[in-house]
Amino acid sequence: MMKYLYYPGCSLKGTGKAYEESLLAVFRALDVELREIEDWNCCGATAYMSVEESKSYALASRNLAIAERENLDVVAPCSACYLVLNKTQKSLQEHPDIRRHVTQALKAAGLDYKGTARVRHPLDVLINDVGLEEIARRIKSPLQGRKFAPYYGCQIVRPYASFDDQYNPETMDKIIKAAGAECVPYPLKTHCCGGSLTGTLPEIGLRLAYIIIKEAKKRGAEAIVTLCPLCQFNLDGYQGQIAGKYERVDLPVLYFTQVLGLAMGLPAGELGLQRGIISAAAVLAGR
Amino acid sequence: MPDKPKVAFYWCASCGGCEEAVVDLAEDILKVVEAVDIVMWPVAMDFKKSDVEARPDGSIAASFINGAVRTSEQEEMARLLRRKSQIVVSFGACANLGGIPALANQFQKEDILKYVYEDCPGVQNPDKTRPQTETRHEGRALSLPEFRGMVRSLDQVIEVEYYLPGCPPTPKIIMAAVVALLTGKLPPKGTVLSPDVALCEECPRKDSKPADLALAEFKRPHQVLIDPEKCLLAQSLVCMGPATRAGCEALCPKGNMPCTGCFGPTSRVKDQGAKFVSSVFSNIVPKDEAGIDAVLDGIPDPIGTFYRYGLSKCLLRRKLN
Amino acid sequence: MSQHQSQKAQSAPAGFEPRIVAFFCNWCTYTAADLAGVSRLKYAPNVRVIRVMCSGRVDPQFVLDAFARGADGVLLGGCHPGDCHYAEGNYKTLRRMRMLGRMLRDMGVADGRFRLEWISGAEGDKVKAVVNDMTAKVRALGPLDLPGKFREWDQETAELERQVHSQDPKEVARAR
Amino acid sequence: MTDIKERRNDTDGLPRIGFYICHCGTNIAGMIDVAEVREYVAALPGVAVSRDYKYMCSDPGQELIGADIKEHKLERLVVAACSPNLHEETFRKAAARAGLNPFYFQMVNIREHVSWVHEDKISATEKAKDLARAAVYRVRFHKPLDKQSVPVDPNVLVVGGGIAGIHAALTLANAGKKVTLVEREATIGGHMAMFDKTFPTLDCAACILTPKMSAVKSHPNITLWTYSEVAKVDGYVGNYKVTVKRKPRYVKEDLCVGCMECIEACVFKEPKFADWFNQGLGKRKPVYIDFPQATPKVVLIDPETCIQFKTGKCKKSCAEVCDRKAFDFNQKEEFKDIRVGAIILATGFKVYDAKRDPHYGYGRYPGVYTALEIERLVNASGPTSGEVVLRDGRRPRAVGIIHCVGSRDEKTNKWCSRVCCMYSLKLAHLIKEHSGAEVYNFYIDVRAPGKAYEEFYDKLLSEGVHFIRGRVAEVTDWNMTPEEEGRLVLRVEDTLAGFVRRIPVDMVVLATGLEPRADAQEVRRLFNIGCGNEGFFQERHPKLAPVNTFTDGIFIAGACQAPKDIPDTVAQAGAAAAEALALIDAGHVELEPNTAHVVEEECCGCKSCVPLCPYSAITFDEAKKKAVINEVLCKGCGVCVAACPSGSIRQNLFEDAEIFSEIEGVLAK
Repeated sequence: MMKYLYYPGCSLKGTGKAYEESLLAVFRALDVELREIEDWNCCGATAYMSVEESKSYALASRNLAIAERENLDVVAPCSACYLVLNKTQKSLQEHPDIRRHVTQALKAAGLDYKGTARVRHPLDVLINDVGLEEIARRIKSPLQGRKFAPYYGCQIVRPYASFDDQYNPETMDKIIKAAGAECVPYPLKTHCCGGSLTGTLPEIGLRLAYIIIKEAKKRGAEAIVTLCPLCQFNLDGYQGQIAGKYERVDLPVLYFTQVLGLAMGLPAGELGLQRGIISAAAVLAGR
Repeated sequence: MPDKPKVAFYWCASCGGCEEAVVDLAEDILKVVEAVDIVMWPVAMDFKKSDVEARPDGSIAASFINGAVRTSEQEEMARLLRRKSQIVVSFGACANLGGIPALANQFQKEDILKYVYEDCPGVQNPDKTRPQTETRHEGRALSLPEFRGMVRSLDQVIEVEYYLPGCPPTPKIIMAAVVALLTGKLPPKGTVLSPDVALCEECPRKDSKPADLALAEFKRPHQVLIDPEKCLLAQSLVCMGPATRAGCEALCPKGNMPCTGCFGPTSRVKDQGAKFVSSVFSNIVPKDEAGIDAVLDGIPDPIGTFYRYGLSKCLLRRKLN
Repeated sequence: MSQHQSQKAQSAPAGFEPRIVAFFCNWCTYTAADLAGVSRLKYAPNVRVIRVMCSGRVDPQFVLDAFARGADGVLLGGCHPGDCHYAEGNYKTLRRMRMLGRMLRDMGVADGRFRLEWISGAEGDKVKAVVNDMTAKVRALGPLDLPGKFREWDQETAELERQVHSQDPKEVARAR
Repeated sequence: MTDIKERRNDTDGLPRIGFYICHCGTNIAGMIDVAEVREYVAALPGVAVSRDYKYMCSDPGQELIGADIKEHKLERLVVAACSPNLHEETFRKAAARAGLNPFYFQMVNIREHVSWVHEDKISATEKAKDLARAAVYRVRFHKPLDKQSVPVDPNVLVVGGGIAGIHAALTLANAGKKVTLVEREATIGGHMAMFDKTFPTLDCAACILTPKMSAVKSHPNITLWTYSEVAKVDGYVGNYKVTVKRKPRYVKEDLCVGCMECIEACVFKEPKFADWFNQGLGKRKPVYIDFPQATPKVVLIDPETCIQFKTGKCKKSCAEVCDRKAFDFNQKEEFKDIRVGAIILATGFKVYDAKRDPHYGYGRYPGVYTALEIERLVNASGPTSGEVVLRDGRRPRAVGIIHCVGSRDEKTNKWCSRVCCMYSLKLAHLIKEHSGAEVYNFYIDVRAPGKAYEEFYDKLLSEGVHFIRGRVAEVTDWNMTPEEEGRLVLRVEDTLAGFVRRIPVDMVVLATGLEPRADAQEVRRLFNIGCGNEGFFQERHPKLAPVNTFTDGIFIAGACQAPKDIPDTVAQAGAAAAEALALIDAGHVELEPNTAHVVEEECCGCKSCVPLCPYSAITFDEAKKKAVINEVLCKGCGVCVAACPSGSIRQNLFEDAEIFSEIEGVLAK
């Protein structure tokens, strides 16, 4: 049985609860063990990184140092966590002064960072460790005729693109296709969802989110499928305001793990499908 | 009848094998004894240091001195014989190159003494007593030679005219040297009395050496079932033959063991170990550092391997610290 | 760390300037050193370059001999892997010098004293960087001074040499 | 000057050395105390004369040396001056003129390696002394040597049949030299044959190229081998032995007259397979010819698509219709050996693969083309007979040309490909002319440094072609306005206007850059030359030896050396031909004497050296059981010398004794 350490980060315990539920359900059903890292803390995320870089590294590396005690890869489903943890590893490897600083900080907590743990995205694990063949074998009720827009967001491919193409990522497309559904040709895969601008500069943020949703809908997608809890929240949560400013769009925004779970025949309730602000009922209809 | 030439034999830091080699001359030894007067040979005859001291300087035709030089006593005897002899022949690998004793040059004197008198398993020495050069006992003074900081080849202590290589030199080259001395047909001073070409020349396995060795690993003799016909290097064994002077007629390869280099380098080479490394390692298979290192790992003790007999003559002379 | 450094600094006498012997291949590293000159790059004056056609001409004996004759460091410069003017000479260098590196370590020659660098004919700035870096590191290691060590080691035999040579044979004979 | 010693016993029986230190104006004397070095060296053993002079390389400087050699019976010469790469030869000749063997000389580099790179006079002077002493110690061991002179084979091999190779071959052939021109494809012509017009004059590429192609074919001094590749190169300057692989065309070249009736007769009624020459925009049959003016005009069969090769069951109507009986389905590849004195490499470039920039959508959006595809589209003999139409037959209303695709880009290729700006202008003009479309150029900056190039740019501006300065972020098909509907949109920051724009177009042209050929590394190893960091062949000197390589007798021309346009390529090809001629017409070459040799009586026959030689100069004499070095093949690297475990190989000028004494000298204090 494949085993990984699981670093949820804050999103998967909060706004991204559906992501956690569906991820854990799918991995369980695939006989892949995800064990939550004990006593994990905030990854530092982008906000902290832009305020105080060195503390941010120390924060992130604490998680890695704890994870290193076990000789397992770390799965970080949230794009922000995934990016920050990877960036931390890279910086610690390349910059001895940062490493020194972090080592000192960790020492105070009785920890030591060696740089041995690999930080992986669940997509990477599904495609490269589990394999599409195995996934296909587990599909019980393929989502025949369903059309989705695969939306990756920025942090999974920028600045590093460790397991997929930077401009035209395709790993999630493959999962969606394995689930029996269709991917609409979608050139906005890695465009900005509006990010935190929806909060700070709503005019720009909303417009960006609107473009993403409108184009998906125009291309015949019944839902946007994403892998990032921040994108999901942005695209799902602001459709009311978008309706006020532009037009009604009403497009569900799902996690790829929910789509895969459905195709694997897992019950919708276990996949958190009831949690979306825009109802996924249309997608579930006829199942 | 004129006096027969006087000859001395002496041993310094050595195993006694060189003495055996002289005895190994078998019947020929009688011819030698007939032709010369032996005036010193601690292993076989009862002469004293004072007997040698009493001889006029330069009165001994030739002294054959084997063994490396580790102690003040060996130094003193070497110098004494030098003074009394017209010709000094450095006899055997230890005298020529430092030999096996010189492997101790990888350690500091203090470390050696500490190990031997304190740390070595089986040693019971709670007072940490060490031998002293001067001891007074019941009013009498006893002295022991000084243990020097390093092992030296004979020519690092005294001037030497000729070298007889080998561990030990073979009867054939000893006899040839004796004949040359007796007949006065002597090569230039400083010559090693053995062919100035590498061992492969006389090795029966020579033809089986492939042009391109391209070694991807090294093995030690106990790790392989050695093919008795095939070039030993081609069997991934470290055979020092190509970097070692000929003259032994490939005794070890004939005995199914790789050459370990006891005859020392040819006259063109200053440092046998370095030269061997330059040769064999230029052509190992990997090109990347990790791959190269993996091959090198097959030789866990490079100094002991490439300087088995020659550490005193390594250009660095000893481990520095 | 700082303690370690101060120990090193203590072992190096004040004003110590290391002498480093370099073997540069004609086609890449020697040319790069020429280029550094033409570009008027300034670097430490501690390196003395010996020109060889290929780094593959450098016999490990040369490295040992340079140390034995008083070099505090030895630097080898060759073409980058794959760019050797003689196709593969630098790979041969790399292989034998990696073994030599292990032997030097075993013989107590500190790591930074022997260095192999790939410097192409276009990398005058790398000559500067490498020379400066190596000079600083060897300076911190202090003098190697093997000729001095050889003299020091041989002092222990000097006294005895005088004694044996001063023995008058006549006196010796009388004593008997 | 100081301290002239008149007799050999003044120099302790050592060879009498003359030492000269050059001021090089103030280049050396400004940083090194030359008088101090002179005095210091004068006192070294063996030194009979020690002088300094303002410019040693000047005629009076050389004459000074010559006079001293004669007057003071000097036996060795040491000059401390600039790099030996500059003036070693000068002083060797000065020595030779005075009757001293030129190799009794050693040069000390105190300019490039000392005065120019150091700032402290005292330590610079000390370093100069150390280096001078090393040379003095070393030169004692020098031996008199002769340069070996070998005859040069007058024939030349030209590799690559693009415009560079064609021009070089014709130049040499016109000078009366026998040339073999080897081309990998089935026809010569290279990339230039694919172009429609050439910038800035807009003359038709075919009109100026095809006469040269047929001149190659008909020239009595040129042997043209197309569909062939160099497989092996042995030998050395003036005497190369080259093995050429000739791939089977399945048509006998000497019998085919190029009537092309076989193509007509092929069982495939319609052309079905993507053709290479038209960048896959056109189709061909399994039996085909690349283009009407292909040279030689000989058809060939592609076994990958031919039914006979795939099933063995074709009625072979092609062969039936051929009254010359030129078809031979059993043709095999052949290897031919030729001997040449010089080789010109003109292997050209590879067009950047636009798929490496996925944000430009090449391969994803049918409306995105590479520039080379457009060359074929605007060409009258191309797949659309010169009509600028999209893949679906529509005529584009607007066309965007993106500059610097795969050039000047940190992520792909950092270099400027030099031709893309100009060909983009040319294509803009041609597209506008052929289709009347609005044309937008998206550029970083327009580089037009050539004769009449800037004027051409001006002309385009006046023609109403749009220029938007900015790097295009993406080519996409999501749209925001009805105007954009169903079209491609280029998103770009217009850095002159200062805002982000969306420009809808119907056709996008990617101005792809020039790259080294995919097999440039293998080719350079084959010919033992170097590549720069970016992978183009390395010239010996960027300014003074731009067509020479570090391997004597091998020259480079055209875009294999770096991206360049046709005029520069032709100029370089002519230069390479002239260099080859200079080599050949000299009749012989002198080889550097720094070769290695095995001392037979010292060699034990261990063969350690044999595999180390990259030039197979070392062989094993099975009768004598000794290694032997062919000194003509030896290039003098010294790898075997360092590796001979019994020290039985010597290298002239780099003997162990010479290097050990140099080490001793540099460290003796």
